[in-house]
Amino acid sequence: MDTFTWTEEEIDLIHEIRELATTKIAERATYLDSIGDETQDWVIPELLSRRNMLSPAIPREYGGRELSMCMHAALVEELAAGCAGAAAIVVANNYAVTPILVAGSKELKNEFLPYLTTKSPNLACTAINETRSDYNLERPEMSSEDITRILTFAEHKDETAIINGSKDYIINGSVAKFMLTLARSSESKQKSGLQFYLVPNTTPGIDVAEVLRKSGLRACHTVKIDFHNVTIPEEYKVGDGAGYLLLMQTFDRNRTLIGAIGVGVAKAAYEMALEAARSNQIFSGTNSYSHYVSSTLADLSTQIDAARLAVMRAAYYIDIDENYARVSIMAKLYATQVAQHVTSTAVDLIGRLGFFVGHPAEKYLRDAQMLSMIAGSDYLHRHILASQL
Amino acid sequence: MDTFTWTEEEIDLIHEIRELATTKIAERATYLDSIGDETQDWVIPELLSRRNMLSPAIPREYGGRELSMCMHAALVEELAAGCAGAAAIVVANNYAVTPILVAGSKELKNEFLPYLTTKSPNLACTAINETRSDYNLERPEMSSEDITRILTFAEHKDETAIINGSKDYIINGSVAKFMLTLARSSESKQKSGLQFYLVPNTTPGIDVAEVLRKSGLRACHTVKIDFHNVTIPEEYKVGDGAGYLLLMQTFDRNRTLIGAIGVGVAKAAYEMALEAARSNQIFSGTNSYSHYVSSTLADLSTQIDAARLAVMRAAYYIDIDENYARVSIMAKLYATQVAQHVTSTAVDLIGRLGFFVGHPAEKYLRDAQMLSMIAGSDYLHRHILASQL
Amino acid sequence: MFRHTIPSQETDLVMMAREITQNFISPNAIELDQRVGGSTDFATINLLAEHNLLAPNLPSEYGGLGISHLATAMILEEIAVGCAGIATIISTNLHAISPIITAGTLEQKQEYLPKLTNKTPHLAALTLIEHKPNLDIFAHPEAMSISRSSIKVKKGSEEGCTVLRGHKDYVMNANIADFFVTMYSSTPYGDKKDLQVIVLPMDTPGVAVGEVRNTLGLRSCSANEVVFDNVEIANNHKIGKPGSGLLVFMQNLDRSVAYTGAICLGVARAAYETALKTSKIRMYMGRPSFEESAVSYALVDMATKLNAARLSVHLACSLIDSDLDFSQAASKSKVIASSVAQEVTAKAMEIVGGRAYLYGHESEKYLRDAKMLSIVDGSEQFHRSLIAAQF
Amino acid sequence: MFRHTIPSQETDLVMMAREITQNFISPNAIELDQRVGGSTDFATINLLAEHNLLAPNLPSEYGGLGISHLATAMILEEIAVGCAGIATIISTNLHAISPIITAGTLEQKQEYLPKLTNKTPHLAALTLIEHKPNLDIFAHPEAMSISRSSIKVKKGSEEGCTVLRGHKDYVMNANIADFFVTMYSSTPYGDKKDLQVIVLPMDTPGVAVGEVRNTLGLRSCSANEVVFDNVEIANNHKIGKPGSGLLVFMQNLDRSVAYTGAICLGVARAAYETALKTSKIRMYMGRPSFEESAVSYALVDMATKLNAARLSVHLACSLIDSDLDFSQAASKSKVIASSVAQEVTAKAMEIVGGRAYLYGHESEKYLRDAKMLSIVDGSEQFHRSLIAAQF
Repeated sequence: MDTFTWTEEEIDLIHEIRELATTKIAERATYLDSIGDETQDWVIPELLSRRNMLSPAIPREYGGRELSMCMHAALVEELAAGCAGAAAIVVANNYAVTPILVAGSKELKNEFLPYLTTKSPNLACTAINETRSDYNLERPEMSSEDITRILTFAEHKDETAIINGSKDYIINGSVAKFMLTLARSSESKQKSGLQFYLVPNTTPGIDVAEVLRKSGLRACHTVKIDFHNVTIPEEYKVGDGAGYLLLMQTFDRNRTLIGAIGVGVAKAAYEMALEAARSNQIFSGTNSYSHYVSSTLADLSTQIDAARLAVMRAAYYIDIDENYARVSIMAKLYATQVAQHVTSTAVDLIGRLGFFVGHPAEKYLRDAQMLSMIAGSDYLHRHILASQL
Repeated sequence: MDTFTWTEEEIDLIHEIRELATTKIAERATYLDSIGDETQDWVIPELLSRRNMLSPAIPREYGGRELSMCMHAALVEELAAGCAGAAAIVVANNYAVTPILVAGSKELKNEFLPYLTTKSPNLACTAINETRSDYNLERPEMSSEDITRILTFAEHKDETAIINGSKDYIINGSVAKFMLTLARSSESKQKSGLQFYLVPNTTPGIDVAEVLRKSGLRACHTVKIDFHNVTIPEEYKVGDGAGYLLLMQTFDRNRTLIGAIGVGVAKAAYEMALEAARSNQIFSGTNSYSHYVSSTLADLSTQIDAARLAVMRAAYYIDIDENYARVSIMAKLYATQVAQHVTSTAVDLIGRLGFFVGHPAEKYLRDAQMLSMIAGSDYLHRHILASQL
Repeated sequence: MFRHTIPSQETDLVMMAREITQNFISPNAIELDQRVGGSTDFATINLLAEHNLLAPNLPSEYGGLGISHLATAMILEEIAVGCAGIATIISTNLHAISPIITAGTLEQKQEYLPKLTNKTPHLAALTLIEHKPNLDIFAHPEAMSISRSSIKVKKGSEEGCTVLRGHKDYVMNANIADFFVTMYSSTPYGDKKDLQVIVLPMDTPGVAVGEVRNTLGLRSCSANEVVFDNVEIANNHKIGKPGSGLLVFMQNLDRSVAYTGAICLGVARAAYETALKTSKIRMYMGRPSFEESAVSYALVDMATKLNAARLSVHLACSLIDSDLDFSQAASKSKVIASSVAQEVTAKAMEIVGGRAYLYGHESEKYLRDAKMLSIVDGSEQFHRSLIAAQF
Repeated sequence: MFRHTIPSQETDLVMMAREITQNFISPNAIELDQRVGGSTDFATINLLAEHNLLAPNLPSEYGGLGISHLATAMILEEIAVGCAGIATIISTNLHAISPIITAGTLEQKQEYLPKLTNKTPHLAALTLIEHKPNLDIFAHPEAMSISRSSIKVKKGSEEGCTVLRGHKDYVMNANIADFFVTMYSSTPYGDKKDLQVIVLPMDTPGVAVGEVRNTLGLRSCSANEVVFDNVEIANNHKIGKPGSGLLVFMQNLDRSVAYTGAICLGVARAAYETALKTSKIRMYMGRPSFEESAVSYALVDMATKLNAARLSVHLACSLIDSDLDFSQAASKSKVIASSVAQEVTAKAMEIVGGRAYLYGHESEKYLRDAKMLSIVDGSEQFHRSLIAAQF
């Protein structure tokens, strides 16, 4: 029986992060949620960097914690129970780190990974999505467009790459130390033309074009960025020519962590509803709502457990390098849906107070909704998974 | 305010049919359900014919009750509360009568409609669906096939029409006095080539190819029929050349009645669950399940009311000849889904006994499932409705 | 009741409401939603007052349009398509004056009702249910607090006069109302028989509007705390006979809840229409997403449910208009409209995708408004209990 | 617990079960379902006995394979893919012997357990809960009858001996079992403390198998009435200490319910696979219906939920195997597996369309089996209560 159990140190770390998440992080997050996400706040990144939690999957040789994906998912869940936006900051870092770890040169690793493991906080980001001219009344001639339709272009000249284009929905983007940018390296419109470039934020030509004000996940600052003749050394290519595969791998792996955020938010909402019911003596035999409330909570808890199992299985498959694409999509889809259902039901159970700004239940609801948007819609995930049935 | 209210006579008729449905018809239906649907039983048709209820929409001049669609739907709901299969017999008759009423000649009406209004029971049917070679691994070349792909062919020769082909899912088919058969009257594969023919059951060449044994609705006998050189006078054409429009109209109008069957089954299941809860003192304050059961029942009752409103609105639109295609599809979709949800939940509420053959709740469950199949799948209805959004 | 039609002069009013909505309400809805701290759109309120739409079902003797409940619901749906919060300001008016209409004295009617039909807007607020202002506590207010009150009551100096101390929280329209209707219990945590509904001018000595409460949705309809500091309640402020409070409360909840149902319909319709429109222009895998049956069939289901909910709301209103038994139908209309609105707004966000999740996109607002509406005038679960009480 | 693996010899057994299912169980499933009146497929039972699969988790000292709960659940899922009724025959065995294993005396173990591992099949029946045999009455048996018994009890002639009169209804495996496990209350409608679990050979004087009960689903696992006509219960038939009945019942329900969850998985998987296969060959609007995203996305959701349910069932089994606290996980596995099975089988029927609704089509059987499983070993609502009892 290959049952997975945590070591004592791992359990200690989980408890430590839970403590951090539900106290200092949650407190700051509530404040950030109330003021909106116009600016990048550094309190949460600082709290995380002090525990070396900004990118805990980075190997020890670069100063990281070298966590397994299982452990990573467990900690992201704990962070998300405090604040889903804080967890999203860490996951965004991991998105950026993944291509470097998988396909980056030793030099790139040495140069950039340590930024994310120092005591003073640094962030990283991926610039992949593009705002498309999707809102077009006329049906385009070509019907072969797909998710990898990338218009940002990198021209190779004199051992440099010059990047032009525009990228959207970039978490951590405004302050990221470096940016993993997906661009076409040739005129080819095929998937093979895709290439990741590591763009340091000091490079001239990077402009924050728009700050995205989000309905939830406001603790993670999100922007749109324009690239105007952004020129980097050619060595900052990550994984020469394997851009599409690297992209898929990055998404497949990190999708699991989005699922973990879902589990964390759902857990927080469920525990709040349970606590509320307890402190209001709903479970005393005489309350006529007792059976209704308790069986609703039992259902929520059943679903949260199943979602956690789905996430953990995907994480485990990644750790042992089994085929994880399918299970990671399932984990993301299921956990996101559970998070949305649980947070909405929790508001109902908590009652009128849960509907007011400042009550955590109301924030959980908005945060959970956002999970359908980051890293691709549910429709898109179903589309990818359908091709693998 | 154009509020619809029943007249006193209408209310009396509704009560009369409710009484009939929940006593003699329900009793016979339980028996028929237990023996399966291998043969055509005449007890229920006889009970119906005695009240002139086999095709109550037929105008008075042909001996019918000339009911409005609203009244028709109300009575079908009552019949279905006793037995959905009995209601389906009546609805199948109305499917057959609709093209004649809409587009049939005076002679056809005089000759055939009175069969369905006599004291001795006669049935009618429509032969429209065809068993298609759908189960085909290879994707066909032509992609323009649609629901109206009819392969049955009628050759016109010497003032006769000679019909060859095969029709499936024919309720009342094995004994129907006459059969409204949809066939192509020309080589054209276009919709314009469709034509309804009235085929008397005495015509040689009609063979029952298969008796369909159904999961539910067993009180209505259903067969597959082959046509071998079935020769009828040319005058038995119904609505010359307007076959497709007549087909659409027949479906749009009668779809509402399928919705009414759904409301009836749902009502019966709901009332049984309510009665069971009452007789078991579930609603006494001390029962811990009280709130859970009662709020579940409240939900079911809310949905049944909404389904009835949707059906009645569609019926009313038909009566005042407003554009009813859209509302009749909505009525069918909504009522069918409500019926399936209510009957399944009723079994849960009634508990273990509801799971045993012979308990009405178990029959309601199976009957409600069948409603998704007759007159086209839910997917098909969504497809048609989507084109009208 | 198979179709609910209204006379043509009422239809004209509904169409006028639609026009006002398109021209004046919809364009400002997002901005109002994003203003922090309960600011009020007085321009729109003025406009509504000008058209006598702040309480359109008031009889003409009080200056109202005297239109049916059904037409009023239709107007609320139209306005809610543009902004559910504005529609809620009106429905709060209607709910507040309902006890006065059904149980008030002629003097009370003549004093308060004409305020709402004045060209200069005067609004009404309503606060019947109490809330514990403790964020950590599970407050199922409908289940717990109808018959409970933390407001301290003592006998006043004059005969029959009562003095109140305490506060009510989350009072909609409080900061803009001329008068408000509330309920107290003459014995703390006492019997349901001790409940009393009263109407008070906002400028009654001792009444103060306290802190603004920010809400998940319906933000253009502000909610505040109301503080009672030794407020003397003279007998002519009491509505209904002594001890009739619960009856008055329940009766008028039934009369008003279908309006909230109508607002749910408006939000759901707005979300559906946005999703439908977007699906026909937004590309997904190289073609408009509407051409994906996963999307178009989802829209079909949304439209189907929305229609079933609308019929339920209209039935409840017709029954009130026809003076038939409406209490079951009213509760059912809330249950179905509220749950359909929540489902439709969530699906709509999924269909719109991407930008729908950004703060300030209409789809995101619809979701919050629909969720918020689920608690207004009693949660779904509370209304299920009311329905079940008649089993 | 992130993945639940089993040793390769257990994997071989699971694969063997799959093979037996494909070759011998699936081909007869429809026919068995349609036979009226509780006929039993002895050929399959013989085959299962031959492979020692009638109680595969029994320790080897009693002749069993001694495999883990997890592997047993996997085997049950495989068999249920072919026929949920046959799988239920096995799970009924397992549930029946569970009280003997956990609370029986050594003599009881040695007498009864080896019967199930014999090459000649001997089965066990189980009837713990009572049912009122009145079709018109709402019987929420789990909520009402655990501690109630209509069986009349009187003192027997010998010391400690008890005499039972009455009947138990809907007893699965009754007509084919060698022995059965049941529960009675020593005082009618008495206290939970008066409950006693017993094991009795079917040929005990006074015990008679009565009428066959036809069920909505799981028809290849027959259910009968069992009549007690002055049955003397000697002390050596009693399981557990006097008054331990409820504890023994609950403990073994927890140990067995994940097996029913595994059977739900099997039914759901069969329905899903049939729908997937059919969607790729059935034409809809001129192309395989799988190419409609409404269909393929529905299949994606089915697969996703089925996987989440499977993980929950496997977790419960692993916890039992690891001797950790499993009672919450066991109830949760039933709740999720049973609701997923009902949802998946209904959606599958819709996807298969047309023929799926004919009696004798596998899809229609899956729906009935899944619905029936929802009540086996306690309804979802009952298990929600168990989960909630620990809040």
